[in-house]
Amino acid sequence: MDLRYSHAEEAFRADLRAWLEGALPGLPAKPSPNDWPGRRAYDTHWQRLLFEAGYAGVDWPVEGGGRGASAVEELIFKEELERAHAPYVGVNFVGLLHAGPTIIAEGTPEQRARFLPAILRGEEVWCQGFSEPGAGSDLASLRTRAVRDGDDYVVTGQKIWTSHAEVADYCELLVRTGPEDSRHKGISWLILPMDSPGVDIRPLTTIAGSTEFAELFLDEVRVPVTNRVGDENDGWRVTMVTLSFERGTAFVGDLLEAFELLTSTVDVARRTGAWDDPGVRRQAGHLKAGLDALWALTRRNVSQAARTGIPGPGGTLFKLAYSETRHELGEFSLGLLGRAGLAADDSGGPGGVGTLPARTVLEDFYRGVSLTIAAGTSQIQRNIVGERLLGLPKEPVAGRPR
Amino acid sequence: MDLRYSHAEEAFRADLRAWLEGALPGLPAKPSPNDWPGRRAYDTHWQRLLFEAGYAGVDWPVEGGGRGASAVEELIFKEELERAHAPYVGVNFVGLLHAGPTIIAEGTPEQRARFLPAILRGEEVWCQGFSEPGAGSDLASLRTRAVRDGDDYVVTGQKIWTSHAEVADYCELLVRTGPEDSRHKGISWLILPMDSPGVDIRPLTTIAGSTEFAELFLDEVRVPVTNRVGDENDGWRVTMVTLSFERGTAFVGDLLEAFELLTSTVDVARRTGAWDDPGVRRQAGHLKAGLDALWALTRRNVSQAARTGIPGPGGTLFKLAYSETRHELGEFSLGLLGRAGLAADDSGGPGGVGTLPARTVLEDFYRGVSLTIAAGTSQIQRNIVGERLLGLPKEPVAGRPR
Amino acid sequence: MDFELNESEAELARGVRRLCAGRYPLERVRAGEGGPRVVDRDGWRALGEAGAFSLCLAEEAGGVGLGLDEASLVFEELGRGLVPGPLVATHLAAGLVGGAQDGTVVVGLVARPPAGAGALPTVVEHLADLDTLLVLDEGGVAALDPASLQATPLGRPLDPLTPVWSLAHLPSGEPVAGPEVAAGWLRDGAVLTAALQVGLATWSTDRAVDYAKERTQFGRPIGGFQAVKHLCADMAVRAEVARCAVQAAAVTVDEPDVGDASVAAAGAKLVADQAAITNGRSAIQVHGGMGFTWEVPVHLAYKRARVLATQFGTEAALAEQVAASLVTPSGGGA
Amino acid sequence: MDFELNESEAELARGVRRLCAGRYPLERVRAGEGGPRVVDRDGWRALGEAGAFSLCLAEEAGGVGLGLDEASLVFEELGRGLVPGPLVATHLAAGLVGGAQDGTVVVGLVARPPAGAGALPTVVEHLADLDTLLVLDEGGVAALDPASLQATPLGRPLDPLTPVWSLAHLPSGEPVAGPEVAAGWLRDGAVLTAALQVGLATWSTDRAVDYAKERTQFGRPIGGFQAVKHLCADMAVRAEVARCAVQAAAVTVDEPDVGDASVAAAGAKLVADQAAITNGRSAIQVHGGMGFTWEVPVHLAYKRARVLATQFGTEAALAEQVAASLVTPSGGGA
Repeated sequence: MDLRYSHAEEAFRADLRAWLEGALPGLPAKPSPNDWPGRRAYDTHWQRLLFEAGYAGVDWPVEGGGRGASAVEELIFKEELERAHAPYVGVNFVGLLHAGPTIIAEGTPEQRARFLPAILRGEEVWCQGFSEPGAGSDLASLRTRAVRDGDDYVVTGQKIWTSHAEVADYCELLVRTGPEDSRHKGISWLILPMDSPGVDIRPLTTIAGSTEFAELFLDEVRVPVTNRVGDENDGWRVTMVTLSFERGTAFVGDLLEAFELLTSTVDVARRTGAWDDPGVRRQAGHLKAGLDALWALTRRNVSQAARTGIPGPGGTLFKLAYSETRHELGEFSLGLLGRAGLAADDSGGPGGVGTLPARTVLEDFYRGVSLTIAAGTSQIQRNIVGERLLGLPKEPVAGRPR
Repeated sequence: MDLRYSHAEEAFRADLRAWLEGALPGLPAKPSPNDWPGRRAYDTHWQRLLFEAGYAGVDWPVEGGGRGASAVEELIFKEELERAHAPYVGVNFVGLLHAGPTIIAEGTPEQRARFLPAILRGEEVWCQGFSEPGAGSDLASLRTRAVRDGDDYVVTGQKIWTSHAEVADYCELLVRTGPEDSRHKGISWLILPMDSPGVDIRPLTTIAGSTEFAELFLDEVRVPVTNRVGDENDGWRVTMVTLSFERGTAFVGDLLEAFELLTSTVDVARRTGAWDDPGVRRQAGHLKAGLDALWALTRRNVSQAARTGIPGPGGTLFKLAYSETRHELGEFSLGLLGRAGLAADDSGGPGGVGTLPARTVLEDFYRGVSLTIAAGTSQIQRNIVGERLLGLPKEPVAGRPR
Repeated sequence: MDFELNESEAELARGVRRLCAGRYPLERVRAGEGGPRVVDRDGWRALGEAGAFSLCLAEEAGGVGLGLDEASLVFEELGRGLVPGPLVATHLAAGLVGGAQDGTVVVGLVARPPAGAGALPTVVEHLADLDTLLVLDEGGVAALDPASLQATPLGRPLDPLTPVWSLAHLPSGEPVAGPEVAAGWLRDGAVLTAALQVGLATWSTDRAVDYAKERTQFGRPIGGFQAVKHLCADMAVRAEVARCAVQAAAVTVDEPDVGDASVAAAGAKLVADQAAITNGRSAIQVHGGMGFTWEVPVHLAYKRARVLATQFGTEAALAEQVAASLVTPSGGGA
Repeated sequence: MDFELNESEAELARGVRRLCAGRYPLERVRAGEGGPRVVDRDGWRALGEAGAFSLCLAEEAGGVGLGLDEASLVFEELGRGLVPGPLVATHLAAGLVGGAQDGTVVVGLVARPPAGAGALPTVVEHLADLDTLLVLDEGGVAALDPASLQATPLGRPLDPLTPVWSLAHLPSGEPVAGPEVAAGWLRDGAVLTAALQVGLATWSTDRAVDYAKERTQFGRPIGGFQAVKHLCADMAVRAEVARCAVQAAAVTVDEPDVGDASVAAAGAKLVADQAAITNGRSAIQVHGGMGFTWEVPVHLAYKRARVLATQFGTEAALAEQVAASLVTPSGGGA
């Protein structure tokens, strides 16, 4: 076990850090949170800068146009961007982390040539059409139908939790091409151009007041068969392949944000005098120890991925533990803010206790809620750990094959 | 809603308190914890005193020889005994709280005349033969078989968690008289004389080091058919009838002990200086508030039972909440004792911090563990609340009827 | 002793529940989301007519002359109806601020924060709706004209139905009551706020249970899975334990010989705050992704519970107060 | 960076696991329950021969010359084997007390409690097995002859494999090392004790999972019920997170340029203590009534975990230590 970075890794870090120092001051002002066209412009500009500097698709294989970096370099990349407060991947999330890697692995040469460069250059934005109102934890029960008609599929159905749909050019879409009860075995993976007739986008507001997500209503939308990635009815496997691109670094930025939130909460506690209370200090100590442990688990997961090239079960373990720690951190921060946490606007300012991180605390607090729900509730994650990692029996499923 | 006691209730309390003040000083010294013959002598002597003073079977109906007191008077009875540190019901537990009430409700006149007076007078001791090694949470799967042979049942099987078996005269025994897969519908309730040939008792040590329980091995034990209470194969209903005697007071003594433990823990904290720590004080405040809330729930449950004569769902709610509070109390006490909690013997004594309640804390700590397991694990209790109280669907059961 | 609702208490609770259903259906409540004003004056007067603010006021003073016992039942129903506005403050002000008791004026209340370099800012709820703002401190109660205050509205309030303002300066105001009234208000306000929390905790439980019965995944209702079922069971336990604690505290205020009312009030709020917050969180969890949408209302109870937890005693202060009772001769035991 | 076991590390762990299986089968370990002596001298020497006590001692001094990294792997296995005795103390004493390193003597350790009216008594583990008792305080390390002490055996020890004595008086002893060694021991002792806890947490998980697969209720293995399955899943998560924390702390001690080793050690023990205790408790719960019997061994891991949590820093002290790092420039972030 070695926690020291190699010379090559340190050199990668130093180069990146130097580039960030030069690139970040020239960025335009950040657009406001719910200004999606503004955010698209901002995020794609940043992606273009990364591309020009050779940092686009740092974790993509070289044959896909990426840098082909190791999992450790990817960790360093995310760490340095977060520490420098560089822009988040933003609207490029689905293209860079989901759709792109899927097309690299399963797309035709034509599909690769057509879609990958535009993602890397920040020219085209993707969204995800996986979840449905009736298919949350049980993704295999999805009902959006695609019926073959000549060289097209005719797609009708409804999707939910489609992020950045308003400003996306393409959507990675899971549809049912097999019989209604075909579960995992009748799903196909399509590339849906968002300007196709019959696509209707309705913004969805989250409990945090964000309009990042939308519902997608698809009414007899025609998608060329050539836009299918992988074989017909093989979309479930295609989707799973994408997951194998995860290198244990999915939550690096998030975790570093949590360290920052803890630090600023401790700062508030010192200013209000709450830090004189040993109970408060002990809570902070527990949180710091918990986050440090999760940082150690991240390094373990990244090291395993770097060795084997495939993700271990560590990601699921991480998410379960992290959700809990993040929840406790949210409670701690909100508790110390007291009534100053009754709104995201800062009620502090000069005089008294000074400025307060109310916005960060509240956003973080909603983030804590979403962590236990998004991408598989904690309940589903525990099933996965119990069944796949520990080998405990599955639940009997009433009435349906699994 | 009224929390004041009526004049009659206050008079009952005053009489009882006066009697206890007179009776308790004359009791012999308590026997050591695992001296079962000694404890039988001690507990039955106490029961005899209660009987002579008119306090035997205070909650039994008058027609069963009891005092026929209301649920509120029963609450007062348990409260006063606990406050006066009177002996616990001890080896008379099964006779007074389970077997006796069952015979009152379902026994023949002959069975009542034969068994009830001896229980009330402390002459005969009962134990319970319900649980089996293979039938814990799933009591209806019990396998001890009783085969009719003339006027006898011939009983073969194994029981576990039989308390005070070594010193018991009779055992309330659940046996399978129906076919193997008859579940709830093939069970009968028998009175087993413990001196019958073929009864083998093996003491079972708990994690607390107590030998209160035993395993019972039954090898072709003959039990007269006249010892059956209720109809053949109707034993499940007979058992359920007993439960309806519970008046919300089952945990009164236990809860008052928890208050006492909290008080003595706070006393330790004040002596060590830990009480100067606001975090410690807040924990104590939470525990006190939690116990007070459980005391309020107890009064609610007792009031409902007093009005309707039948227990509501409050008992299950109580046990779930109480298990959790008691667990936290155990952690709190053990934490404050620190290394003085490494043995039940008091390492304190004169000088330094003074005497320490290590024995109480450790016993309480094991008590906290048993609370989440005995008489239905917390998991099973949550099923009951979810299904019976909230009407949520039952789980599918694989392979067996329910 | 009979710690169960008597018939008139049960009827009172049913009556308020009907009133909330009629006057405060969820769509109407939600119409005010995000705006600076959330108090519906007609509804407020209807609450006043039903006695929600005058229940504990003596009959001679034009009130109903009942106790905190009955008021806690009413406030539990108001909590369950997600009724917005400064309900507790207006109730406490009845008899002291003209029009409070019959719901013709809306009265707010804020505790004066300690001054000093480390002091957190003064945040006031519902300012735009208020006719009078009362300020509570150890010395007593003072009245302020809300229109006279230099207040900054705070954007993106935690609870969209509890708009908030920050005050750079909180004037001393017109004294209207002394320290004894203030102490009584802290105690009664804690009980009534805790009653609102019990209502919220119950509402969250009901929503979660309904959804768990209706939503299917993997071919069966999610309420049949233990993970969901047990979340719901724990919610039911929390709500019921908190209900008993709050009602016992209310009765203790009315019958002071049965216990220490201030300690009972603080303990009840501690338990009820936690029940409402945890149940709110669990209700979102049971709803999965739908619980994370603004449209599904379960987040409202969670957010309201968080707001109420900052009023009439925070966790730290309440726990300290209860702990203090453990080291005085009167405080031990049940 | 490669935070995974390399081949020699993995082989070391496997070797110790084999040694424990051969020398310390559970029946043999349990034979000592409740007695005043639990150290099997042959087994102790076998551990010494395998390098369990001399791993971190320099080769010049007759040790193996490896780091805390390797030692933490060894101690995780010893924890998993429920091996009783003062393992950490004897390891730390290697090179300072003759015979410790090869397992021919048994060395105990106790932290000197602060004196004063409110001081808790001095409790010492394994006294009857000890050849030397070391006493640790801020000033350094001192040695005592166990036979010279006025000690009272304490009945019904929490862990039947950790007999304890109380000392009315703890003499000052013979100084054998200074404050720097003492500080290093506190740090390394925390890491190695935490490693034992990781072993216990893992053992508890394994026992629970095995039982959940084998025990049937309601016609199917209880591990198929979410309530049990999720208990087990949480156990696995806790054990793995704690393992990573402890191994990272061990590596940080060996490679001090990667972080603050003392903070990492304290944080790792905080996390590992909690994992071992909670997993111990959960393993009992999964076993239901059987878990409450003395015969089924799951209670042993729970009790041992509780004992270890009182050594090399309690929860309060460790949490304070980690918290202090949040207010110094070096402490923030990962």
